[in-house]
Amino acid sequence: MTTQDPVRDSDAAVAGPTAAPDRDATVIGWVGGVDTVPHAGDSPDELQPYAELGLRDDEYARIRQLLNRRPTQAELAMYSIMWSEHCSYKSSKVHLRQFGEKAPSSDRMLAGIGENAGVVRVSDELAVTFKVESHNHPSFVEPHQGAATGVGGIVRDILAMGARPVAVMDPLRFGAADHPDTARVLPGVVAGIGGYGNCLGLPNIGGEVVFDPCYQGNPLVNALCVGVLPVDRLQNKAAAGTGNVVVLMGAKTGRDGIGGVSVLASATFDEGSEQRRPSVQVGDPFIEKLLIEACLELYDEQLVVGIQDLGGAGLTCALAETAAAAGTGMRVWLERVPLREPSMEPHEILASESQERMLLVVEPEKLEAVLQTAEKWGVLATAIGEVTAPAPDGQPGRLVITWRDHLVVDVPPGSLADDGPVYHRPMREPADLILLQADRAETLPRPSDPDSLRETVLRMIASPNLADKTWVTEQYDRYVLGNTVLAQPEDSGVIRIDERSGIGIALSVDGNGRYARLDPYHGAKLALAEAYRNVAVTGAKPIAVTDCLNFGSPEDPGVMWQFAETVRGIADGCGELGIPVTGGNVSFYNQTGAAAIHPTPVVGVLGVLDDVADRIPMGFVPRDGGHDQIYLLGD
Amino acid sequence: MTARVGVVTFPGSLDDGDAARAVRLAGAEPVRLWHADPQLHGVDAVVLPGGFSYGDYLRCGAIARFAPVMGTIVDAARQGLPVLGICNGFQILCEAHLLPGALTRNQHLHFRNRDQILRIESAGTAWTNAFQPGQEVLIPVKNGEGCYVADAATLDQLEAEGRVVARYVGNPNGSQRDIAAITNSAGNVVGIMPHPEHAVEELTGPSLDGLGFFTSALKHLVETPA
Amino acid sequence: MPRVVVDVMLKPEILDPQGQAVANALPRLGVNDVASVRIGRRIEIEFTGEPDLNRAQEIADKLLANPVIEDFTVRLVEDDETVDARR
Amino acid sequence: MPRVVVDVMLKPEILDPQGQAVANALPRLGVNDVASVRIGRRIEIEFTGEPDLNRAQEIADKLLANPVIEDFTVRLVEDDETVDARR
Ligand SMILES: Nc1ncnc2c1ncn2[C@@H]1O[C@H](COP(=O)(O)OP(=O)(O)O)[C@@H](O)[C@H]1O
Repeated sequence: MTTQDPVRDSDAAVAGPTAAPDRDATVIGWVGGVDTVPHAGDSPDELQPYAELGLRDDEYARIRQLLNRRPTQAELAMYSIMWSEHCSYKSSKVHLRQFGEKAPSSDRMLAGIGENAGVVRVSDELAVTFKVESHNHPSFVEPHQGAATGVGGIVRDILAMGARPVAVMDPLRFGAADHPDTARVLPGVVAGIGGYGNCLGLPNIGGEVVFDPCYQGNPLVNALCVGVLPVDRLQNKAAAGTGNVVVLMGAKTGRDGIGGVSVLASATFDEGSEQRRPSVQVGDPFIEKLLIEACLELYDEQLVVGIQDLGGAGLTCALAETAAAAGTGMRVWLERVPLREPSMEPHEILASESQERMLLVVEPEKLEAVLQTAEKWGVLATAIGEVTAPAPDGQPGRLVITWRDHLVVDVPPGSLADDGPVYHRPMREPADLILLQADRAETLPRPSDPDSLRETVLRMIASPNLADKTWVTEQYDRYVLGNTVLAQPEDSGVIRIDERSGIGIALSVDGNGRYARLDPYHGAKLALAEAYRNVAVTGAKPIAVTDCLNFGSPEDPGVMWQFAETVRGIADGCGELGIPVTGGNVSFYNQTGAAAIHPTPVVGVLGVLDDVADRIPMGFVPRDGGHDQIYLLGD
Repeated sequence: MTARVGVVTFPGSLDDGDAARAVRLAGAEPVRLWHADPQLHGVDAVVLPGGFSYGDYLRCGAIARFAPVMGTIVDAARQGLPVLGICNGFQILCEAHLLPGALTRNQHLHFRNRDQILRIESAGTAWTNAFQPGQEVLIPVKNGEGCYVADAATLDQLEAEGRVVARYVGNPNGSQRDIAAITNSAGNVVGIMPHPEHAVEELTGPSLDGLGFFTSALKHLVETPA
Repeated sequence: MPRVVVDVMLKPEILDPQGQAVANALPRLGVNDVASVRIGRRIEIEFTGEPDLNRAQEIADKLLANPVIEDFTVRLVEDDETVDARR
Repeated sequence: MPRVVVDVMLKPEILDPQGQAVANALPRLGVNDVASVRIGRRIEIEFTGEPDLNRAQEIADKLLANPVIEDFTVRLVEDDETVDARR
């Protein structure tokens, strides 16, 4: 197993060993005993398992200071989630700022970093949103479901911006091709990505399959989704408007991926405590498809004020972020959340990572229409709360959550969403780097006669990293939606996004962990340049960048240095090329014991074709029996 | 008057928009039909599109068969309404017993998407009269459960009655007797596993061969007295 | 509360590629004494009230099994015989 | 010859989209008294010689069930209890 942040992995759900769940958890046991705000006030000395939840001493102290009391169990769960590396970007924040600072100004950008996904304008009427995200650790634990829910998650990010998702891509990294565990992980991951994407009706237009022993215990499953929206349909997540209704739409909430917070149950209620173990999230692409159609209908009929997907941090994140974004407060009745398992406790409901859910903010007079649309598409929609006023002094409102009349949460939403810890982690160039760099390719023996040249060529084309990827790509639907112009094995995926005008977009994702290991700054720039070239050679004009930064533990100064260099490289490269980073994702703790993966920035570049019929495929097409000249550009 | 061809959307239909586009490119007017609405709104023919109706969780097409619109379609098909089931639509037609046999998990157990050569075996149906018997066409195939099976007697009967509409040239999934498409005995209901609606535009398909299926229906409608 | 279990298996004459794949993988695990493996579905139905075998039979017939390729059985199972209870 | 039957079901806390889809479809068939449907796999193993429960247990553990999300039981079943015999 991988060594992880004890509780929260950088990309969400941590699954644990098999366990006997208690199906019929004795409700009587805890209803009376549920940890409330008044009780927390009365019992300041109660011991809380904050360390097991991944919070440091000083972080816990800060929570107590913020609240002027100890947090309730539910609050503690929420802070531990929101202040995790995954949600708070506490180690990466200080570096990622460069993306904004060094970015060329772009009048195309309608939404940037900080939103669910970046949005760029491609014509007067149309905009495109795209983002790449990781689902690495869950895909190691349960390859099929881990990868499937990775696709599901990024699709909801795109949906939340107001866009119809129109294509996906999947940059993948596995351990050695001939390692027995790769035979478990790779087919599962590919079946999961295919199963989810195919069932959603999203063409897969490209990706990567790379093998390297450094990914043996830490395969990388990154997923990219791109969506299209009319410029005036852009949505945002702010829960604006006092009195508006907070609606949860989509699947029921179960104990999916509550991994981390399950310690709360065992720590407090040892009675009959077969521990509720973490459980794997299972995706239901059919529900997600219905969710997409329902949301698009809601947007078109202008029925929602704000919308946010439920991702890794579930309801906690969606409630905190929507309220914080608007500066409002929010009042939530937690028992209204439809549950798959009735015995769930408040902190479990708040932490659950059940898939295929969205949070909507709706004006009261439009609630009925929203519920009807949901019903038409056969998805659940439930009013679970309302937006409350900011404080009279103009200060933000509070997030107040009750559970069967017990007050279980009362916190400032911003303290969860925005005021998490920020670290300037120590950085140091890895000690072995000099040696690695000294071992130069120039010193390798060169094939010097026809036989050894032949042998080298054969060895190269037989290498898994250069071999044909059809076994993977044939499992993906590339035709659905009828707009795929170029896909595997082309350099970029190209799709038509508007049948009338013929506007198209090109997308490529690239990364090279071996380059980045040798020199993270230039390795990152090379990944960016490769994706940029791949887009440009189709005839498209590159306009925006997304990136997924896959690294080892940020607590390792060597890894942190690699990370900082990588970010600097991408930011500088974007500055030089004149295109902005519009969004992305950081995945830390991809590490087995002390051994981190190669630093692996995966960079996606988006380009526009004003007329997609002008795209240039990679095959040479002899025209009219003529003999075209072949030129090599560059050195 | 242009023919009106209905395209049904079930929850989980995915290629409904593509089927509608293909109908339009073939020169007819696509009419979107909704699974929960039993009315056919006066359409002259119906396409059941590809996708994963109801998630296709139990067996592909097993749940869609019970949609209100299907009751009407089954009755109309028995009266001669041209019906084309593509992929999931084919599966639904089998589950609804408008076509014999069943579509099962691909023998290699994988979803497979590739450009596939088919040989048209019967040009006598409402959906293939634009082709010549023996003609080879190139059309994408994409499915996880496209392996056609039926008992030997049924297969023999299909062969004897000329109801095998198309066969794979290079079987992608283990289908018995390389069957890619079949028809009912009247020739108005056709189920096909590959996707003609994905081969209707130079820009996006491997060929334009798919158009023939849709123009066939128009020709059939013109030639068949109402 | 007892449940109704519907077991659905492919008819013997229908090829079962999944079962075959498992059977083929067994020798690699050192298992050489398995003659055949067949994989079907097990469906557990819980009723709101008393379990209703006839009703279950009807559901199985209409929806859960495809008579062209599958056979099924319907039976009542006490709670302690179900999979969860055995853990 | 008796066979070994391995029943594999999703753990109760794991989402079962299949079962849910079927449960949601039932009212359309006029069935309103079903509380829940869970769908798993039934695997029938025939041995060349005497059925071997321990061996079957091992196969189930390694190959048939995914311990991260599934539970299983292994049992011996007489021939007349199997699905085909009931036809
Ligand atoms: N996991 C994947 N998903 C989808 N497409 C992929 C995947 N892996 C590779 N491809 C596609 O296969 C083609 C060949 O990939 P690759 O061998 O990596 O080519 P290159 O080295 O030119 O990027 C490309 O079109 C790429 O997008």
